[in-house]
Amino acid sequence: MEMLKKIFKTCYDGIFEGTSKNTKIALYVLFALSALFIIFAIQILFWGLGYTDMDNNFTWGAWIIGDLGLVGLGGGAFTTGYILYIFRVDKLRPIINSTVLIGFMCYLFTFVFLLFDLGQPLRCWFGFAYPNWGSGVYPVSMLTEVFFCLSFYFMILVVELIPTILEHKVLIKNKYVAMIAHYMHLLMWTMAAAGTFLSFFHQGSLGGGMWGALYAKPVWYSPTFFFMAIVAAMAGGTSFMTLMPYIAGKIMKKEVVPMETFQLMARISGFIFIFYFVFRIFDIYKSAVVLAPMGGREYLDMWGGYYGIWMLVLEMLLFAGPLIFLNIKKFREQEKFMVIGISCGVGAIVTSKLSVLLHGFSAPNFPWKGFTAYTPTIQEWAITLGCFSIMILIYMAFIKWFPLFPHLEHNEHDAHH
Amino acid sequence: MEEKKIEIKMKRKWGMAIDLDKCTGCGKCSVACNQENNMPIFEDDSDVPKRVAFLELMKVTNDKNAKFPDVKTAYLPKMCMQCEGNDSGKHKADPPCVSVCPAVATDVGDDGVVSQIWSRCIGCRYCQAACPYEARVFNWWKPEYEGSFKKSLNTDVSVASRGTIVKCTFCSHIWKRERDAATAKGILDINAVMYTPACAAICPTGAIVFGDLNDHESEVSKLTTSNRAMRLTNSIDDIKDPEKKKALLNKKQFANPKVYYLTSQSWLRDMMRFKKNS
Amino acid sequence: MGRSLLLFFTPFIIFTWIFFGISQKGCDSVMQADAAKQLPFNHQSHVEKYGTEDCQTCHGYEENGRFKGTPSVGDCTSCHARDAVLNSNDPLEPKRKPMLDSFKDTDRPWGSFAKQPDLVYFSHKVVMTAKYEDGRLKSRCGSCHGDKALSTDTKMLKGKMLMGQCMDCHTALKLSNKCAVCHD
Amino acid sequence: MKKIERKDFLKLGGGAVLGGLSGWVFSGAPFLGFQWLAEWTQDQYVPVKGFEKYVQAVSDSCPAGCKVSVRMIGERAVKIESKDGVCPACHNALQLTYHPERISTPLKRKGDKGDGKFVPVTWEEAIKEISSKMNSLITEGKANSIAAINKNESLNGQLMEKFIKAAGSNNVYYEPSLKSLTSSALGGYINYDFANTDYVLSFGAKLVEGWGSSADMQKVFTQWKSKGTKIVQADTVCSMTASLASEWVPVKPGTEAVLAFGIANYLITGKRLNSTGEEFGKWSQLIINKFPLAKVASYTGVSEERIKQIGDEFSKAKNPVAVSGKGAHGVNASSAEIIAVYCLNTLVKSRAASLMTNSSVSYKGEFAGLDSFIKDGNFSMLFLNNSDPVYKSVLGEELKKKMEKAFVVSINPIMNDSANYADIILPSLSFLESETPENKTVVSNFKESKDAKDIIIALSKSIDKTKDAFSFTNGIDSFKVTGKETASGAKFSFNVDKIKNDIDALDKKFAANAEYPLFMIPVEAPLVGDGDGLAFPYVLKSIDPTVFYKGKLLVQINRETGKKYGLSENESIVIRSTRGKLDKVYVHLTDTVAPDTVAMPLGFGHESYTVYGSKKGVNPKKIMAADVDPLTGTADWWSTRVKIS
Repeated sequence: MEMLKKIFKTCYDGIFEGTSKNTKIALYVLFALSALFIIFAIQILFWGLGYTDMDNNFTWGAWIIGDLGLVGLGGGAFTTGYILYIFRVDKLRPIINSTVLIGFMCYLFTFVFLLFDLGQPLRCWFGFAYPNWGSGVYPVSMLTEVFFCLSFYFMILVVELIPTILEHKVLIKNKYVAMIAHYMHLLMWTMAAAGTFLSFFHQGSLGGGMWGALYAKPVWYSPTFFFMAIVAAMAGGTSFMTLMPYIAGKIMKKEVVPMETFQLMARISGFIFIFYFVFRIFDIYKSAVVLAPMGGREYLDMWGGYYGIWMLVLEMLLFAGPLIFLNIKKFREQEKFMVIGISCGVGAIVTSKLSVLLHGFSAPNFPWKGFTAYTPTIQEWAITLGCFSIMILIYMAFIKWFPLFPHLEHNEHDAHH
Repeated sequence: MEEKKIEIKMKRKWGMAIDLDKCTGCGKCSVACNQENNMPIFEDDSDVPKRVAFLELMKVTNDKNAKFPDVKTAYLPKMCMQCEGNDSGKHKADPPCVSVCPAVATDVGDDGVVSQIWSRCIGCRYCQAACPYEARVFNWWKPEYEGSFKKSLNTDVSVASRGTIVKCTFCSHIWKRERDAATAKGILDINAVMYTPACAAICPTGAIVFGDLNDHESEVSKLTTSNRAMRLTNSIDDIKDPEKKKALLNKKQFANPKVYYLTSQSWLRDMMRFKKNS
Repeated sequence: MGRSLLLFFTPFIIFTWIFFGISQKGCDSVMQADAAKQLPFNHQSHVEKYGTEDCQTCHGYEENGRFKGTPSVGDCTSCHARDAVLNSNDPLEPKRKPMLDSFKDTDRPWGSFAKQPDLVYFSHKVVMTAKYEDGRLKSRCGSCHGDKALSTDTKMLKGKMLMGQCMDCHTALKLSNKCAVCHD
Repeated sequence: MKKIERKDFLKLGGGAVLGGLSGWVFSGAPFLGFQWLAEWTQDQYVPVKGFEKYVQAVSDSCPAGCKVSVRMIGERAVKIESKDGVCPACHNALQLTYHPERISTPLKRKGDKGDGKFVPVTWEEAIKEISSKMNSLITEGKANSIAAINKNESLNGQLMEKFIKAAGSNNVYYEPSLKSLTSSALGGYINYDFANTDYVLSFGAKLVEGWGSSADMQKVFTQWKSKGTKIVQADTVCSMTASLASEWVPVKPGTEAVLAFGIANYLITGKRLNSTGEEFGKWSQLIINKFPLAKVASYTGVSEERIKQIGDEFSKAKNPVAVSGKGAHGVNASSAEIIAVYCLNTLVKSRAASLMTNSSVSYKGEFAGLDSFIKDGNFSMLFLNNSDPVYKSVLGEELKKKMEKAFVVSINPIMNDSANYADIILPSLSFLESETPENKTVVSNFKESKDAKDIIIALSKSIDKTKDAFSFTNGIDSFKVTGKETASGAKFSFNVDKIKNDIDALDKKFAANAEYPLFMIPVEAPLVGDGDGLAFPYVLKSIDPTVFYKGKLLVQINRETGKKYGLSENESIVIRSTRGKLDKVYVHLTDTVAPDTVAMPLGFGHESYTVYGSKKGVNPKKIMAADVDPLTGTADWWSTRVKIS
């Protein structure tokens, strides 16, 4: 008992030592959410999905929204990595560790969400053991593709993350560790290249192709959705990768990443957003004019109920942020506009993912049926928010104990002298 | 001579025609289907979107567009439509649900029936999202059969576990049963064996007709080619110009279901399509 | 070096052998290799003495084509009559078997080795009557159950059937391997 | 030999561990274990296999006598199939047979009535208790205070009637059915020759939704379709029958009788047609004076031209028939309505409707019908033969109170609302378990339950006075004495004196009512019917979401009316009538019902009808108008005025 108390005390001190009151409250909330996650996770895994508000019409819910968002936004990792390691834009170096960590967590929790969404989590390996590959080179099922690409890319992210862990101030003292970390950094471009290659597939499939391939559902069917999702991930991902360290810096009241890196990231994001916007407009136009009528539906009729056309309008409004504030130098160089820009960018991507799912499932399949609604149950909320809070906790832990922001360490080191 | 008969090539393509002018909505098909396919039993089955039943007796009214007393009511028994899809050049013919399954748990049989093997199913529900007819159901809860209800379970249909998708397979286990019996009588030709699914067998007005669509003499073929026949929400059927239709079919896959609804009531025909701007 | 190898491999080999044995024993019991076989049966002597090569004599079919599986004691007593002689000089004459006395005619005191899972619809009749164009049977009992005719006991000859074995045969015979052929 | 060092131990240990591991892997155990894990998590129930056979059976519990073929696996019945059509009750018999809440032994009440606490007793004890009570009543000369309520006119009902009559009581009642209602009103039930008609005029009779002999009606319907028989349906809601009919005449709620008066009026005055019924003159004077076409049109909402057109078509058709009895499984109509509609048949000399009587079923008790018996009757002993009057009757609450004072015996396979108030419950069988002369039983009796026929015979043998009521001791022999159907000899009478008050009251019924502005009418969901189906889980599976959804019972209200009262879809409302209120009902706005009408699904709101049927929704009969009809002795379900809030 004494022993337990001691361990608890050590852990408690280790975590909460030297934190401000606000941070403490935030940490309590995050830990509470994580605890809820564990409780409800057990319920869902042992007693099934009946406790969710998903049903035979509204097949997927909060967790798939989480998946789409996480993968879409985690896409910033491969974009940043690619630009840094392949184009050798060294200005991005200060942000890469954070980017890789966020990417890693996004993918990790995508797996977690996917696992919860399976009715038979114990059979998850069937996706690898009996893939629906068909006879061609390319898999028949988009989900098969997601299974494989996601796993491979996740492994790459693990490899990319290892140097960050190895550079821990205790570990790096070991000469072998230092050597491994050094060479891994040097060889990271191969990983970045492979990661980008793989990312293209699963970003496309999970984010878009998966929905675009459902040819009998005019709400989703769109052959170009696959490619649009890749562009979306690049655009929104870079915004997200900028936003996260920025928020961290604000909370820590320290310059974790130099402003010029932020600026560059924002510029990249804004630039890709132009492409994404054009692509999205084209996609809406094509759906409305060609694809929906082909499936016997009127495009605007498919929008209705709780998740009506306002989602599309909101998405368009949010587009304005990155398009204007990130591309025009005058605005971008003002910090507040840059933040608005990247936040709107993230918002636009999240809204589009939400509308894919909520609007897609709520649209009736039969003419005499109305739009359906989806209200996640406590279990779904707890697991979704619990995962997010665990992500934040991991991020915080890395900030505290690992060299997530080399720039910060560098500065502190200078200050000492 | 005897050897000639042993023909392994499948000639059958099962299809169904449901005459809505004859359907009185009595619900016998639903009970028969539930009984035949060992549908799970729950104390309160009123959570309709989570209900596990292969055959849904859908009440259709035109009261969205019409006012009393110009309204009409019909019951529309809806099961899996056993879609075929079509060869669009880019993709070979496949039902909407089969191509999406990540674990090959669902497949089109040689007789055109879309099978679903629950023991292979991982429960991702992607096929449900893909199905335009809401024909696939998921075992949200563990299928329960309280007490002595277990005694009324059919041995030909296995009881699925929680967290898997199940669906109507046109009672194809009855076909296997009939094939068995035929073989015992010395009929080895698989194409000589006919069967009737539970819903069609119990229908008191003969509104549900089941048969072979490849056999042009069969009743179901005659019914499905009549001008009363319609397929639910499959809007491509409305395009009469063959050239245009062909072009469309080359552009995109369509569900192409094998269940036909027959009706002479124009309001019901309208209800089976998404009307423009309604 | 040699000493190291010796030190390593001696326990390695011993433990491989021990664990292999234990695990296999465990697997066998899980796979019902020791399924309750309350009555011994000599397949070989029955086939030789009475020329019942046809397995269907005991493992027959119901009227509707379903396979009966293991016979009932009634099938035994139809030859080994309950009131027959206990000993006779004629080796071909079926004798009374006292071990049958404790069973009713409807009892089936043998467990099944190769029980199909519930979701498999396997028809012995359909498989066993399928013929090639030249009239040869496509499959024999032995194809799946091993050469039971030569066995002297009720032990399983071939291991537990897995779906792959069914599919191999179907592929070789150019039969459909669609799921719904066997599964519901 | 070198000394064994620490490093060597590592080698030895490593070898052992790796060896064990490889041995384990090579034995195949991990793969088998994995498969076992997968199978274990699937955790599905495997039905017991057995030899498949088909067994033929004839139902002895439904009046139609459905013929079914039952698929058996070993000793288990797994499916009911039928080529000739089967009624919902017989179709559900499999679920009844294997119902987990079957009553397995005779039960004796323990605790207060309605508590639902029972203790098992033996058959001898149960019969002895009943017989001693009954014997003492008979010897005290109170035989007439023994009563019985039958579910229907099947053989069980006939035996029960004979038994009670033999005991010296006249109080045998039937749950209101088409036959019982028409018999009471017309002196015989109507045998319709639907196959040969060419014009069917139905007054709210939902012909294809379970009305009459439902299996036969489905057959008849297909014949009509193929022959092109004209079906004209007067109905307040757009029912399936209305939708499938050639013409639907939408009438205001409860005014079917008035429409019949109007048509009769037109046929008598306009077409100079005559009826042979007694008191026709008196009756025709009454309706001609009281119901001129203009008034009929304003009451029913059907235009005068339309009434005339229907009258013309009806009289000109070769073999027309007018059908009364509103509803589907639960039928209800006032005697005025039944007489008025039958009058139309006599006016056109319809060959398709003839009055019949059954030699074993009288439908005549001390009181006119079930509801009047509940209202005015007094009984000290009551037999419930598979019936559920507490649930089915509008006066169920009154019956409960009377049952609390009386000795009640219920013969039932499963619990129901009425059996909950019984002193003794005797478990009976589903038809699959009972033997008929043609067929053996399909499955063996459930535990200690017995055939209702045998129970009734055993009861009669145990009572001194009824010892000789039956000449046989075995239920199977009772088939020999099945009642014979014969054409009713008696001439039908309009009974004007008896129904005059009711006809006079119609004006008041349809007058604008400021306090209760709306009409509540009953509607039925497929398979649920009048509530019998609700105990069966596969019936629950087919209930449409517009009737019962996520535990909420929905009433259908016209959109315009909904707008008038500011109702929105799925909103919770309270329905009030003079008799009480129903809460926890929810609104479904649909134009399939007439304005100012609350279409309330029947069959829900059981109190104790197994776990599947109980406590789902509300029972509208609790607040239905309880004016008992003088001839049929039942309340009119269609004249309830309500308000909503």
